[in-house]
Parts: sequence; C-alpha cells; structure tokens
Amino acid sequence: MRTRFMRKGVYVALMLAFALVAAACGGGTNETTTSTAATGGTETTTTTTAAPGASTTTTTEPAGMPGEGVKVGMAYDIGGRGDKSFNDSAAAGLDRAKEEFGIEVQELEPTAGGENREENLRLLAEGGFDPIFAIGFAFAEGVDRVAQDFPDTTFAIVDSVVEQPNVLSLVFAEHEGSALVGAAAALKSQTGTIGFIGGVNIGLINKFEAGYRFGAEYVKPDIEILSTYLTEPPDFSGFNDPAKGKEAALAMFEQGADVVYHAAGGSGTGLFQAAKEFTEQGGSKVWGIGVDSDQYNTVDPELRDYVMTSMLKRVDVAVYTTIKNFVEEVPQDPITVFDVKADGVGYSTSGGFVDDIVPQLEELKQKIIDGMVTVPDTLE
Amino acid sequence: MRRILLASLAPISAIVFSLIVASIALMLVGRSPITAFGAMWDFARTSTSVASMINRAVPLYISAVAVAVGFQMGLFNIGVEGQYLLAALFAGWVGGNIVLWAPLHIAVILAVAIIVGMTWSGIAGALKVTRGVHEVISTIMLNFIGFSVIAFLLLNYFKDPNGSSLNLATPPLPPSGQLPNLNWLFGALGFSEPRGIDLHGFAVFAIVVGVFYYLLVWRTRFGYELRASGINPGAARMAGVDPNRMIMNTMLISGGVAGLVGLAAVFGNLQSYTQDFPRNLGFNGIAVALLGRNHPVGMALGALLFGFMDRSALILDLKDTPKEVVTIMQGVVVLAVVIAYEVVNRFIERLEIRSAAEATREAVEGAAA
Amino acid sequence: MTEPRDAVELEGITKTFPGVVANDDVDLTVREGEIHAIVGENGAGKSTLMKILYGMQSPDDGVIRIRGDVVHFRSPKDAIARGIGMVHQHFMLADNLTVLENLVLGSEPRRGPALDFESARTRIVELGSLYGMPLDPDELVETLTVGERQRVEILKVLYRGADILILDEPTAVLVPQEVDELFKNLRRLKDEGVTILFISHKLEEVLAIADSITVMRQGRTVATVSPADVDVHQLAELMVGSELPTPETTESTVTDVVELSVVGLGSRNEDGRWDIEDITFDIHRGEVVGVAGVEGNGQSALVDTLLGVRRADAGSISLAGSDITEASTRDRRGAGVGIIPADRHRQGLLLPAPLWENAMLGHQWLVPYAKGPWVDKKGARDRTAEIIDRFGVIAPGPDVPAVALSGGNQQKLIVGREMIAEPSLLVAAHPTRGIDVGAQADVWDEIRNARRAGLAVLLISADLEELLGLSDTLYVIFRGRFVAQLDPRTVTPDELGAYMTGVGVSR
Amino acid sequence: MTDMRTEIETSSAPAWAANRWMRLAALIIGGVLLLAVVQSVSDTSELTTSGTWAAALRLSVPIMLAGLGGMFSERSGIVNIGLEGMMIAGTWFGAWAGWSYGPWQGVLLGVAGGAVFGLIHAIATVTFAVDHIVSGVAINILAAGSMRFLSVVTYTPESGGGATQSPGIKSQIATFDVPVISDFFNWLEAKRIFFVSDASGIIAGLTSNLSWLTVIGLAIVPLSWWVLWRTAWGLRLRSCGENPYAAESLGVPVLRMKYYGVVISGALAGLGGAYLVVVQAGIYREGMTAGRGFLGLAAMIFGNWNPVGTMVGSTLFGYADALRLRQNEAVHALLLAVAIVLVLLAVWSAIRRRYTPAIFEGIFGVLFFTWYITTDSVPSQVVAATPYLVTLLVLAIATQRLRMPAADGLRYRKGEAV
Repeated sequence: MRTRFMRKGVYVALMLAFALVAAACGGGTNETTTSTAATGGTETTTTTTAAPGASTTTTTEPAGMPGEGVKVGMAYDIGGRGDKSFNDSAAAGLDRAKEEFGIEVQELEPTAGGENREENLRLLAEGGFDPIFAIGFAFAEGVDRVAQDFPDTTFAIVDSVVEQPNVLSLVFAEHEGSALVGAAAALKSQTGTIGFIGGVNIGLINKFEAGYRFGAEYVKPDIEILSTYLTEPPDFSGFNDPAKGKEAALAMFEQGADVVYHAAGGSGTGLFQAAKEFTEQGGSKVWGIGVDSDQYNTVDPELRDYVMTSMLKRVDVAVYTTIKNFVEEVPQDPITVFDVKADGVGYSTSGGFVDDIVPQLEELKQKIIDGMVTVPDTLE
Repeated sequence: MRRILLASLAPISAIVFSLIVASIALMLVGRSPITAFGAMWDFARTSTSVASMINRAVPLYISAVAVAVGFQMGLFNIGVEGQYLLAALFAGWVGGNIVLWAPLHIAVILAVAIIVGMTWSGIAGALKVTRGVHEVISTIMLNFIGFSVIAFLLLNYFKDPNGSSLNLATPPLPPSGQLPNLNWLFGALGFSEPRGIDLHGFAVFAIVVGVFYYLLVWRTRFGYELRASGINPGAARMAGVDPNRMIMNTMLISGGVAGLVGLAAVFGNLQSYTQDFPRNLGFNGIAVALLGRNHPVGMALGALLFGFMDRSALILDLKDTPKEVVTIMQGVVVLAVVIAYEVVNRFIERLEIRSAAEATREAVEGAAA
Repeated sequence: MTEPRDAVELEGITKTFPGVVANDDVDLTVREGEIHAIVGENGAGKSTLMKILYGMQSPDDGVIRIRGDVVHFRSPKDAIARGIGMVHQHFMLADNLTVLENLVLGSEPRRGPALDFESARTRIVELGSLYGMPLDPDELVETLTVGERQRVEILKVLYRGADILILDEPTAVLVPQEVDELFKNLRRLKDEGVTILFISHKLEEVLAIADSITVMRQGRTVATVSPADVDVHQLAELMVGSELPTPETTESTVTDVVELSVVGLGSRNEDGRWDIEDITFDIHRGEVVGVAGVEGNGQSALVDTLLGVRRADAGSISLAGSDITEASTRDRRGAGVGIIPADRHRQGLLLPAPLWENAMLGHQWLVPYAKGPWVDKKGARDRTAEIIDRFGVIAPGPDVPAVALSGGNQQKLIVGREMIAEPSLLVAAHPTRGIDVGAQADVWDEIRNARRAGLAVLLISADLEELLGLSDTLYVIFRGRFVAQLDPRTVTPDELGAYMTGVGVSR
Repeated sequence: MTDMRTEIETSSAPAWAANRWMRLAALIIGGVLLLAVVQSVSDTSELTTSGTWAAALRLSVPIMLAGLGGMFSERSGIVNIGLEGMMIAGTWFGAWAGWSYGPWQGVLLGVAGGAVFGLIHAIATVTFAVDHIVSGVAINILAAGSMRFLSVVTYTPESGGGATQSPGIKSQIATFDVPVISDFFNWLEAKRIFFVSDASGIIAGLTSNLSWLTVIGLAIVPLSWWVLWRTAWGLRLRSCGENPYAAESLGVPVLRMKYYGVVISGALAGLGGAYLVVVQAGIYREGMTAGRGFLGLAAMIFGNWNPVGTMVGSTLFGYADALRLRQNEAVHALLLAVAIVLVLLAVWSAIRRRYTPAIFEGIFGVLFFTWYITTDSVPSQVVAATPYLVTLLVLAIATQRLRMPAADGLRYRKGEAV
C-alpha cells in the first residue's frame, strides 16, 4: 500500500470504474435531452408516478372534487412536519385543503443543515407541482431563482417577499400578534414582571420581542420585562435546546416574572415545563405563552394548564386560503400581509385563561386594525 | 495486478458494506432498497444532477485537502469548520464592500479567505509549538470560539445595512466580484446544459487546489519533509527538518486551504456570507480525506461520491423513503473504509516484507554464486 | 528427591516471522535452582525464545515442559500461573503509577471488589526485606532510578510467586556497581530456590554468574557448557562461529587541523537540570574521538546538541573555524555534519518509505536529490542505486520500503547515505548496535577509510572493544560531564570502568 | 487547582490528606467570599442565588457525565471525540423509551444507546486499531445521521413528533429537597446577610428540588474515583492507558479492558444525553446536545483526567451558562471577579518572586478591570465562547501540569511490545 506505484494502481482502477460510470451517465443524459425536447419542459426522467405503490403521501382523491388535477407541492424548512411550530401549521393548512378539495400533494423536507432548500423547490417544479409552497424566509433566494426558471408555475413563500410575477408572498405581522399577547401578559401579571425568551438572537425573533414589549407597555407602562436569547447565530441550537429554554424560564420565574412568552421553536417546551415545575414547587402560579400555533393543543396534556394563550400565526390559514383561491381560480395579490386585520395573527383563548381580559385585548386589536396604534417591528 | 486489486479492495468493500447496512435499514422500515437505490441512480444521471453533484463536491474536496495536508505529517486539523466559516465571513464582507477590476477583485477575496483561514489555524499551530497544546483539542475549542466571533462581527459590524434583518448577511458581491458559471462545459461535451443549477465557476479552483496539493506534497522538498515528519518525526528532525516550523507551516497551509472551502458558497449560490451559511463541511471533509486516503485523486472521487449521495438522496422523499438513510451510509462508509484500509494494509505489509525478504535472499544467493 | 528435576525443558521450538526464522528447532534444558545463561549475538533468537517461554508468542512447533508437564501458553497469564516470571530488557512499568500499583497489577489482593492496599503494602515490604530489595511502595515509578526500577521488575515477578525467573539483558542499563548489586540479589534468589534464566551477550558477566551456559546462534542452540569448562574466547567463538572481528586501526591519521571545537558546552532539559555540562574537546581531521560511558549519562544530549536538535544553553561549538552554536540542524548538516543516529528506527529511517526517500533524508535539499524546491526523483533513485552498490546494501532496488531490509542492511544504508555526501564531521552513535558481524565489519571499514581521507569522527558507543579499537582519543562521560581523557592504547578496562561509574572521578 | 487534583491521584499519608481538604475548603470559602464581594459591589443579584446554582448544577450534569465518560475511555488509552455522537444516541433512545415506557426506562435505554456507539468506537479503535480521532469523527457523523433516520421512521407518524422531534416523555423523574438542610439554608438565604446568605444560597441551590437522576449523576463522581483508584479493576484499566504492554505482560487482558473503558464511556455519555431528555427537556429534539459532548471533553482535560477535576470544570461551564441565561449583568460582574483573582494571583506570584507571571497576571487583571468599568454588559457571544476560551487558556498556561495517560491515543496491538 505504501509504495507509490501501488497507490497509483488503485486510483487507476478506480478512475476506470468511474469512467465507466460517467459513460453510463452520459448516455442517460443524452436520452434525457431528447425526451426533454419532446416533452418540451421537464428534464428529469423521474416523476412521482414512476414507482407505483411506493408512495403513500401522494394520494389522489376520488373524482368530482373541485381540486382534482391540482398538484400542490410543499417544501418545509428545517424541522418539517411535527415541529409543533410553523411547519406544522403549514401542514395543517395543507391537510385541510387536501380534505376539502381533493388535491394531490407532495411534501419535501430539507436536510438537517437546510442546504437543499432550493433543490427541493426545483424538484417539485420539475415534477409538475403547481402551486408550490416554500415555508420559511430562508427560501427567499431559492424561490426567486426557481420562479424565474418556471414562469408558468405559481410559487408561494411564507415569511418573506419575493418580487416575481409568479410568486405569492405570504407575510405575517408577528409583531402585531405579539403585541396582543404582550398586553395579555401584562394584564394577567400579578408581580409586574414578565419575560420573553427568544430562541436565537436574529431579526425575525427580535420582531416578536419588539411587539411583545410594545403591547405590554401599552397596557402597563411600568411593567418590567426580562428578556433572554438562548443562543447567538450562527449557533441555531437555541431553537432546539429545550433544556436551556427551561433554565431560562425558571430563572425568569425565580426573578419574579409570572408570565413568560417564548419565540424559541422547539426549545419552547421547556418554558411550559418550567412553569409547571415552578408552580408545583410552592411558587405562585406562573404562565407560559405559546407561539405560532395554539400550543394549548400541542403540548402534553399535563402542561396545558400553563399555556395561558398563544400568539397565533395562521400559516395554516395562509396556506389554505392560497390553495382555495388557486383551486377556485380567484386572482391573488402578489403580497398578502396576514396581520391582525386579516386575522392572520392573533391570540388563542383555549383553556379560557384569558377570558377575563378579552375586552381589553379586543380593544387593542381594534386600535391596531384601525391604524390608531402602530406596533414597531424592530427593537429600538 | 494482484496488488492493485488488493488495494482497491478497501474502498470498494467499504462502499459495498455501507450499501448493505443502508439496505438493511431500509428493509427494516419496509422499503425496497433496490427501488431506492435505483431511483437514486436514475435521478443522478441528469446534467442538472451532475452539476449539483460537482457543486457539492467542490467545498468537500477543498476541505478534504485542507485536512489531508495536516494528515501528511500526523497533524489533525479538526478546525477546518471554524476556519472556513470565519474566512468566508471576512471574504464575503470584504468582497461585498469593494468594487475593483474583476480579476483583482476575485484575487482580493481569495487572499482574504486564505489569510483569515491561516490566522485561525495559526493560533492552533502557535499553541502547539509554544505551549504543547494538542491541536485536536485547541482546534475544537477554536471552532466554538470562532462561531462566537462570527456572531459578534456579523451582528455588529459586517451585516449588510440594506439587507433583510431576518437573515443577516454581508453585502452581496458586486458583479466584478462574481465568477462566471461553467455550464457551457456541458454543451461543449455534448450534453444538455443543467437547468436551474449553475455549475459554479469556483470548481476550477478546486482543481487548482488539488494540483497544488499534489505538487506540494509529492513533488517538492517541502512535501518530502512534510511526509518525512509524518512518518518519523525523530528522523526528520535529525535530517534538519525543524519540527516546530514544520507544524506551523503545515497548520498555516491547512488553514489557508480551509479558508477557501466557504468560498464555494460565497462565489456560488449565496453571493455573500449569510447567517445560515452551510455548516459541517469541515467535518465531512475529514470523512472525504479518509475515504480518499489523502490522495488528490482519491479524495476527488470521495468528494464526488458524497456529492452523488447528497444529490441523489433528494429523490428518495418523492419515493416516500427516508433520505436520511444516506447520512447513515456516509457515516458507515467512513468507518468501514478506515477499518478496511487497516485490515488490507496489514495484509499487504506482510506480503511486502515477505517478498522483499525473498528478493533479498535471491540477491544474497546471487552474490554468493 | 535427591536428583534435581528439570525446571524447564524446551524441545524442537521453531518460530518463523515473515521472512525470518527466529528459532529453528531449539532445545534447552534448565535445571531446578540454577542460574542458566543464554548467550548469543543480537538476532540470535534469545529474546524470541524467552517470549515463547513466557507465553507472549506461541511457537510454530515444539514442546514446552515445565517440571515435566507439557504446557501450552496462550498468554503470559498462563506462564505466570506456572510460576514463570520475566523481567524485560525495556522495563514494563507504568511511570504514572506507584510502585505498589505496578507490583500488584494483574494479581491484586482484594477485599471485595476493592484493592486491598494494606495487605499489598505489607507483602511488598516483606518481600523486599526477604530478598534484600527494599522499596517504598507508594512512590511513583517515574521518580525511581534505573536500578530501582529493575528491582521493581524483579519484585513484580517474585510477588507473583514465580520460581522461574527470566531476565532479558538485565545488565545492559546498569552501571557496574548496580550490576554487582544485581548479582548479589540473584545469588540470594538462587539460595531461596529460584531458577533463573539469564540472557546476555556480555560474556564476562555470564561467566561470573551462571551455573550453566547455553549458546545460541542464528536461531539455533549451538551448545550448552559449564562456565568452569570455557573461557571468554571459547565462548565468543561458539557465539559467532569464528574469531571476533577486531576493529583495531593500524596507524594514526590524525592531522593538525581542528575540524570540530567544542568549548564549555551545556544543555538543560525541560526541568532545568543540566543533561550535559561544561563539555570541552576538539576533533582534528582524520581523528576518531571516542566517548565512553554508561548509557543515560548524557550521550544522547551531546549528540542532539551537536546536531542542533536541542539548544545549547552554555558554551560554543565551532566547525572548521566557524561558530555554529546557534545554527539550525539543517545548516549544520549543510556544513558537513553527518550523523549515524543511536536508534536507526526512531531517528534514522522512514521505514514504510522506499529506499530512495530514505537515502535523501538529511540531504534532501542537495543535488542530486533536489532541483531547487523540487524533488529530483530520478537523481535520488540513481544515487540510491549507487549507495546500494558501493556500500554493499543487500536490497532488490531503490523502490523497496526500508522496512523490508534487515537491520544490518538498514544500517549500511544509513552509513552509505552519510558517507556518500562526504561529510567533514561524522557523529556516529552506536554505529554497529544490533547488526550482524559482517555488517559490523563493513561499518568499521567505512569509518576507517573515511578517517584516512581526513574525516573527523565522534564515536559514541557502549561497545568498549569498538571504542578502544577505533578511537584515537577517548573521553569518558559521566553524569553529563567529561570526567576523563584517556589514551585508548594504554587504558585498561578496569580504569575505564572506574571512570564510567564515577569512582575514578573522586580519585 | 491542578496540583490539588494530582495529589488526589497518589495515595498519601493522612497529614497530606488533611492539608488537602483544608486547602480545598479554603478555596471554596475564598471563592464564595469573592462572589459575595463582587455581588455587593456591582449591581447584580444572581451570582450566588440558589436558583443560579440549581440551574448551574442541572446544566453541568450532562457535561460532567460526558466528561466522566471521556475519562474512562482515555484512562484505558482510547481518545474519544465521539462523545457528542454517543450523547446524541443517549438523547434519542432516552426519549424513545421515555415516551414509550417511562422516564427510568428512558434512562436505561439512553445508557444502552450510548454504549452501543461506544462499542462501535471500541471495535474500530481496539480491534482494528483505527486512529482514535478518525473513528470518533466517523461516530459523530454516523450517530447524527442514524438518529435522524430513526426519528423519521419512528416519530413522523406520531402526533407531536416529527423528523426532528419526539413526542414528550411519559412523566418526569421525581425531585426532592434534602430535608432540613434545604429549608434551613433557603431561610438563611432570604435573610440577606453578607456572605452568610451567599453561601447559604449556593448550598440551598445544590440541595433543593433535586432530581434523583441528578443525585445519581453526582454520585458517579466519587464512584468513578473509587472504581478507578481503589479497585483492582480500575488499576487494570488505568494501566492500559499508561503502559498497555506492561499490563499485557502481567496477564491483564488489555483489549478487553479497553473495550470496557470505551463502552462505559459511551454509556456515561448516553446517560448524559438521557439526563438532558428526562430531567431537562422532556422531549428529544434534533441537535439538542448542542456541543455538550465536546464541552465534556473540554471539562475532562480541564480536570486533568480526574473525576473531581472534571466535575469542577463542568460546574464552571454550567455556572457560566446559567448566569448567561439568567442575568446578563451577573456575567458582567464576573469580569470584576476575574480581575480580582488575577490581581491576587499577581501579588502571590510577586511574593514568590516569580515576576514574569506576576507582570502578566497584573496586566490582565487591570485589563479585565478596565473592561468591567467601561462597559455595562458583556456581549452574549463572548459569554457563549467562555468555556472554550477558559479551556484553551488552561491548556496554554498549565500544559506542564496536565497529565494525560501516557499511552492515550496510541495504537496498541497485542504482542507488539518492544
């Protein structure tokens, strides 16, 4: 092994092997080229129907449904289905649309690092899916490019604006929703101290904090607000570190906060556990506030009593509405802002813990809708 | 010929073994491996896939070379990860803030990346030389410290003021700092051009790095001294090779090469350093270096294999097959290949000593006769 | 029971390694309670035989009988169970463990799962006083002297209740006083009924201590004799099969030109202690300066400092009139310093690399090995072929890895690559250690020839015969200092020994 | 601190031991005093609260377990940088069994999961003599990949689960307060007496609301010390890391001992992962180990391959993390603490006539003080990097005092003794 000529020999052998492979590749590619010319569009030789029986998520509902023949593609961001956050929310909208319209769907999840987002979009486009949803701001550049290559396909991106004729941008006013739960937190707080836990210290999460602070201070100017971010980018583990989420929450409770709001993705579970633990260990009753979906319904049942409310970010509504309009061929605006007014963001009342303050919250909501109050979307 | 077969036995058996493990995993979850691998193979045979494969292989290859330079003298640069991220940040920032005559602009970006990579690896080198701190530990620590430095700089100083606050990034490269793509190559070779994916021009630099590595290690005196230090530091020292200087130079070269890893994305689809910059290329580079046995061509094959696996795995989701099986394959293939090399090496070593001993005996008998 | 039984019987032991037959049909019988020496050159197969007896290696063929029972050892554990213990030439001790821990390892007294430190301590102190080898059980081994470490090794074996003791070259690392001490201990052990196998190639020692002697040559047992029946010369003849070669040089070739001048040289180790101190000497062209001394008295520090591998903390070195004290190793080698290192595997060769890469080692920047910054592969291979040819290296060609050569041929390659570069100063540390007689003679010839051509040589060796035969001037190094300058033609071994052990210093 | 630890290794006379415990006590009291002073000078409250110390304890246990794991492996001579991967396996299997059966089953399976990857590392490094670092890197890649694969096939169909997350575990492990002590010191803490309440806060934090698994984790520290330094088995294991050929020559089954060491290493790392899931998070989340395996490695080196030292190192890291999560100003106040320590060290060095270190310590002390005075907060990125910086500094400053097992990382093949 150690002598040079032998090493060379190995690589010559491997090179030969690869040359054969390359030749095979070449042959395939040429065939594809001709078929591309013939079908005038898609280049890929494989489609979702290529392997009958292998697919279970791709299902076609019986004929007669309005959405028959519509193939919806959805590319999730890191976390995918089951993240108890916005990917799940998007999935819920998709499931509902599938149920109602009988559309065909294909869902793709990125790798752990998310490097293949754009490729997933492209795969869906090549597979003839239309419309195609990109869940998450990280898709922005990918959507921009893929949309240009597939001008006849409609794309929809969540959380970002992409200016292309065939792209629908679905953005949310998270700061407005956060302002509502901020107000709820301040109103419900007995101690005069509330908290915010951000997953990773990035602009998107700052937006949540800005709204939250605004709402809290709007109803109670002297409220004290504690704030912690679990990690700093490029360390994104703050979205996935429930242990740290729990410790941060415990700290806030121990420092006198009795309501804490999180925008920390998967680390958020730690908040509710901390609330339960703190309350049960003789501390006074403390609360957590959920984010994105109604976390009262997604946390473990024993934690429900600690989910005061959730800031709802209705990605499901956005997805469902967009599909609905597409199926019904209703023209759509290139940019749809899902704000309080459009009921794209809001607060949840599951569990009935905030029923007593609904009037105040509704009042703030109305002011935001009327434009009498403008919620800032950045810190400072 | 028998030896060639013996030596190629290691990588081939490792790949076969990983295929078997992956197949078992697939069968355990009730999927057909044949369908899965067949789909992967078909999917990988388009120009688009080939371009994507190469794009994926390029940073892996450069990363592998960076690691391999160290391996040649028994130094482990586990810090490629931190070095390339930091280098890409500075390179993206500098590149996005200047406008120069294009070749000069690109040269500046390359230089910044190399210098930053060298600086970060140089710390590990200096710690080893002056304080005897083992480079594996110091580079692991420096990786984490580097992540913090990046966070601090990007947030406070390097972010594009006009950019989105959602995904912090350095300013995008102006046209003079961009590299042309290589899609024409496909046309020139008689294939269809890839759709949607550019074969990034940076691939050329990977080839340059490979050639540089080959010449440096096997054709120059420095490379000879490098390998000598790796095989027998004591003997190299007696032969006038200053071990400290060698460690320092090797770490610097390794870090300089590592600095280029991230440029694949900076010059490629990102055009800047972004908050969600590709990670783990440093660690996967180690895997590729092992797979390719530190040989310039072997590592290229290894990088392409990884690129192939990553790209062709995409189709699996459409086949309702967990594409994560590919990550298992990558882990298994690395472990299997080092074990296989070890086993085959021992075997060959024995053969070699025996045959040399036989040759010696013949020589003696010849002399006696 | 008056007839003593045979403690160990080996019959037809054969062991081959790839390309080498280490033991070829060896027979050996050791009587109960005797000190039995096994002598032979390096590579004669002594160590392999003992490793087989100790279960570290299994024979390809043959029978082992311990006190009449046929045994098959799969590991040292089996051998230990049979009462066999071995003291290795390179001590098998863990420096960072205490004496106690090293001693009891593998057969610990226990209380439940816990190690019973108290009873171990008691036992060790007992054993130490019984055999006259006192040791502090709680000391870390790294703080012990060589002699003490050997005692740990012997006690380790006795602790396990061994009554058959194998000692592999036990005197190689000891100063004469320590050797005396060891022999005293061994006799005491013998009186206590222990059977001792004693491996050596120092014939005087063997004659002094052994009850019977088995001679091995090229993997075979040649003869078993009683020390009363032979003298050193006969024994030596049995060992090598012919007369010992004499390295003696005939006429002096010393010139007036000073090639190397060392003044007040000193070098400290990491702890700040002086490994060598205040060393002053000259070497003229055509002169061989020998340095005698027990190993570990600063020889390797001297070589390293001369080569620039370690710093000189005091004094100066000049080569051919120019000061090289601060010069790098590389510059020194460029200025004409050649080196035959003490340990060719650790310091001299790239074992897995081909011969041509080994030949250029230390000369890698010189024509014909290099062209500017590039390696000149063709030039290097041609030059290597020349070395092989000129220095009688037996090798198939310049492309085989160095590991495939025998020790002697590896050494000849090293000598060749240094000589062909025509150095002005050669530092030769143990140039003939561990190589066969033929190669030994070749190396001596090379040194003699080069000396005649005006080469200055610093010869460091443990082989007194070699030193006395080759040197024009002889220094003795003791605890890092040159304690005597002697004339090799007139000095007696006794005198030399006195200086080497420090006795002569006080005189 | 370093010599304190090395002394622990050597069994020595009782006088020594008394001296050692006195010094340890002095160090602890001095440390608490320092924190109390800093706290009263600066505008913070969290340096010595029971909450901070309880959080520090919980945050440090997984790191410590990984570090102890690393120690078992390296004491047997096998370098283990695959700890992170083994820990990942621990989190996944811990969560799976925790969700399917219950928390204690989760702990058991987490340990087993880590041990399996330890076994793979052992097969590669011990049986096949593959380079330890290489195998460790491969293990990290393999563990991350296969756990994701398992998540995809196991959790995706489950409600609350997905490719990156498991459903919550069934229930928590019970927690308890140490009777009397916890109450008493909690009471004393509330009195706000300088120093006394500070010390009480720390004690209260370490004795209140303890999970049984935390207790088990802590118990492993003295247990592993006892096992390694007081049993025959431990001696054999260590001898393999110091000189495997010597061990082999005495009939110690070196290969088997190394297997034990590495598998235990994986098991402990797996326990650390299970702790994360069962005590802290309640679920599995991809990437939840977040480099804790590597931190464990750092703690082990910081602790000079000793259990007590490893615990001290991981507590340091856990404390820094807890402070950062709880109060940024407290981290800022630590700058003052560091400055004071450095100045004291400078004075000490000057007294002992070691002027070069004295000057350096003095300069850095002043620098830290200036940093403290001129700023209001420490950038959180700096805090995140602190454990790694500290480890690097310890390595750079105290290399001579650190002593890794002599044969650690070397390849060993049976019967190849020189």
